[in-house]
Amino acid sequence: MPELKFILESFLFVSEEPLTLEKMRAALPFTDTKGIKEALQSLKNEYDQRQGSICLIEVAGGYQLRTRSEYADWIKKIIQTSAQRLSPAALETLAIIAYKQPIMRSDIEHIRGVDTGGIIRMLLDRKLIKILGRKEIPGRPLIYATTRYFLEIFGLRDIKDLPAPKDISDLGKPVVDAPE
Amino acid sequence: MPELKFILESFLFVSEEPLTLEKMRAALPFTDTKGIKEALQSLKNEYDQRQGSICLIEVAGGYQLRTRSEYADWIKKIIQTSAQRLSPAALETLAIIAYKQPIMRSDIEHIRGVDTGGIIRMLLDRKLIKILGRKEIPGRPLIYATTRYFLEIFGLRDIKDLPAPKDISDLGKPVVDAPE
Amino acid sequence: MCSDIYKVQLENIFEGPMDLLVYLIRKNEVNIYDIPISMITDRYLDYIEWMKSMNVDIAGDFLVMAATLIQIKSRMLLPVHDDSDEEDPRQEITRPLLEYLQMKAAALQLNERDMLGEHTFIRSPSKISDPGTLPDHEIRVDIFDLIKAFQRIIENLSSDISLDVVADKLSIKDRMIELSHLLKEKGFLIFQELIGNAAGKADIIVTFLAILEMVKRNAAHVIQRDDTDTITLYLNEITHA
Repeated sequence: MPELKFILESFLFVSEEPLTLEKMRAALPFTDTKGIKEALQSLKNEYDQRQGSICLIEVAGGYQLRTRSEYADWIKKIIQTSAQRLSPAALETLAIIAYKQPIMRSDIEHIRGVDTGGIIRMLLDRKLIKILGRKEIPGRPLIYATTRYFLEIFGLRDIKDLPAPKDISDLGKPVVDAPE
Repeated sequence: MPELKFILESFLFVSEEPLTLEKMRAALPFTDTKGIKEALQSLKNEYDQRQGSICLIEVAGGYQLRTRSEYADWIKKIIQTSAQRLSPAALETLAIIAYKQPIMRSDIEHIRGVDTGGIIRMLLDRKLIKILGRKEIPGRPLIYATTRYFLEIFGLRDIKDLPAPKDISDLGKPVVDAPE
Repeated sequence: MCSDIYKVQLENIFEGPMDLLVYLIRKNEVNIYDIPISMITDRYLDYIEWMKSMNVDIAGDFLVMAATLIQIKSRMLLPVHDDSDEEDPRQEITRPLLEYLQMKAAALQLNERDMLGEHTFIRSPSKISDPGTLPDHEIRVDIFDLIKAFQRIIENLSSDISLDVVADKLSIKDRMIELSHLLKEKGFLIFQELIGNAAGKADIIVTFLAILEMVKRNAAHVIQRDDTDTITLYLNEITHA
C-alpha cells in the first residue's frame, strides 16, 4: 500500500473543492482523523521545504493544493483569468455582510448610506453571498450571509478566521483611499 | 525570479489539458525550447525520485501532471463522495414544485412545456420532493410537494421562507463590477 | 439634450453621502471625535451646491445627510444645560461614521488577502471563473439558483398572461385544427420552426397556446431532446374510441 500522505496527496490533486477531514476519513476506513491530520502536516512540511510552485493550505473547512502567490503573474500568461477583483463598493458591501452576518439589506444600506440592491445581486450571482432566510419582523425581509465559496476565494479557514476589524479608536485618523 | 522548472510546474498544475512546448515557450520569452525541455526533464526526475502520487508525463503532444495508476482505486473512493449537480431542467422542475405546491405532474408539464416524468422520479429518489397524495379529480393524479430535506438543502426553516422572484427583482439590476 | 452630455454622475465621484463626509473629514484633517460640525456642514453644502451648478443629479441620500448635518449644527447652537445628561448631538453622525470607517478598513483587509483566481490558483481554474451552481451542501445549488430558475419560467410564460388580451379564443381553436392537420400530414412539428414562421407576437402566443391546449387535452405530446434545444410536437394516437 502507498504511504498515507501520498494517498491524501492524490485525493487533494483530483478534488475540485477543499477536501474535509470527514471525507478523507470516510474514504480511508483503516485510519483515524488524528492519523490523517499528521500525514497532512507532513505533506505540508514537505511542500514548504521544497519551495516549489505548489502549497497545501487549510481553507473553507478543508484542505486544498494551490499555487504560491509568487507564481500568479506567470500563471496569468498561460491561462485566461476573468477579472476576479471587486470594486471598492462591492468589497465594502461584502465586508459588511461578512462581519455582520446574518444581515438585512436595510442594515447594509444604513451603514453604507447608499442603495446596495445591485451590488447584493451581483454578489449573489458571483456566489460570494447567499440568502439565508427571512427575518421575523414586519415585511419578513431577506437576510444574507457569506458562502463557503467566499471562504475559498479569500483563503479563509472559516468565518472566524476573518481578521478582527480594526478597533474603532484606531480609526480616529482614518486612512482611507479617498478619490482625488 | 522563481526557478524555471517550478514556473513550468505551476503551468502544468493549472492546465486542464496537456500543455504543448509551444504554449510554454510563448509564455516564457526569455528562454528557448531546449531550456524548457531540460527543465521539464529535471522536474520529471524529481517527481520520479520522490515516488509520490503525482507524475509528469508526455501525452497527446504535450505535458501533463497526473496521478500514478497505483492510486486509481483510492481516488475512486473519494470521487464517489463528491457533490452532485442538479441539471437546469431538474432545477426548473424543482422550482415549479417548490413555488406551486401541491402540484400535479400535468400542471408541471403544462408550465415547462415538456415531459417531466424522468426528472420527477430523480427528484423523488433524491428525497427533494415527495408524493403528497392524490387529487380527487378524474384519474386521481398524484400530487407532489417538497420535503423537509429540501428545506435543509436550501437552508430554509419553513417553505414560507422561500424567497419570491419579486425579492430578487426588488434588488434591481446587478451592477457591472469593473474595478479600475 | 445638450446639457445631458455634461451631466456627471455624482455616484462616480462619491458613491454616497458617507463617502463624501469621510473625504471632507480627511481633507480637512479634523478629529472624528470632535467634528467641527459647522465647518463640515458648510463644506458639505458647498459641495452639493457645486454639484448642482455642474448639472449633477443629486441622489436623495445626499440631501437627507445635508438635513441631518444642519439639524445637528442648529442643536449645537442651543445653550448647553450643565446637568448634561444629554448626548453630544454630533454622536448622531460620529457613530455611523466610525462604523462605516471600520467596515471600509475591513474591506481593505479583505482586499489584501491572496485571492483565488488572482493571486493563487487551483487545479481547475475554470471553476473559479464559473462558480456555476456551487455548493453549500451536498447538492450544488443554492436558493438563489432556485429563484432564478423560477423567474426564467415566469418570464417565458408572460406571453401566457397577456394572451387573454391579445388572442382571440376562436383563433386558438383554429390554430389547433390547423396544427392537427399539419401533424397528420408530417408526423411531427418542430416547435422552434412553428414559432419562427409565426407572423408577429400575437401569432406566436396563439400557436403556443394551441400547443399547450393540445397537450393538455392529450391530443399531442411534446418531447425535448436532451442534447439539443429542439422541441418536437407529436400527435397522440387516439386511444378513446
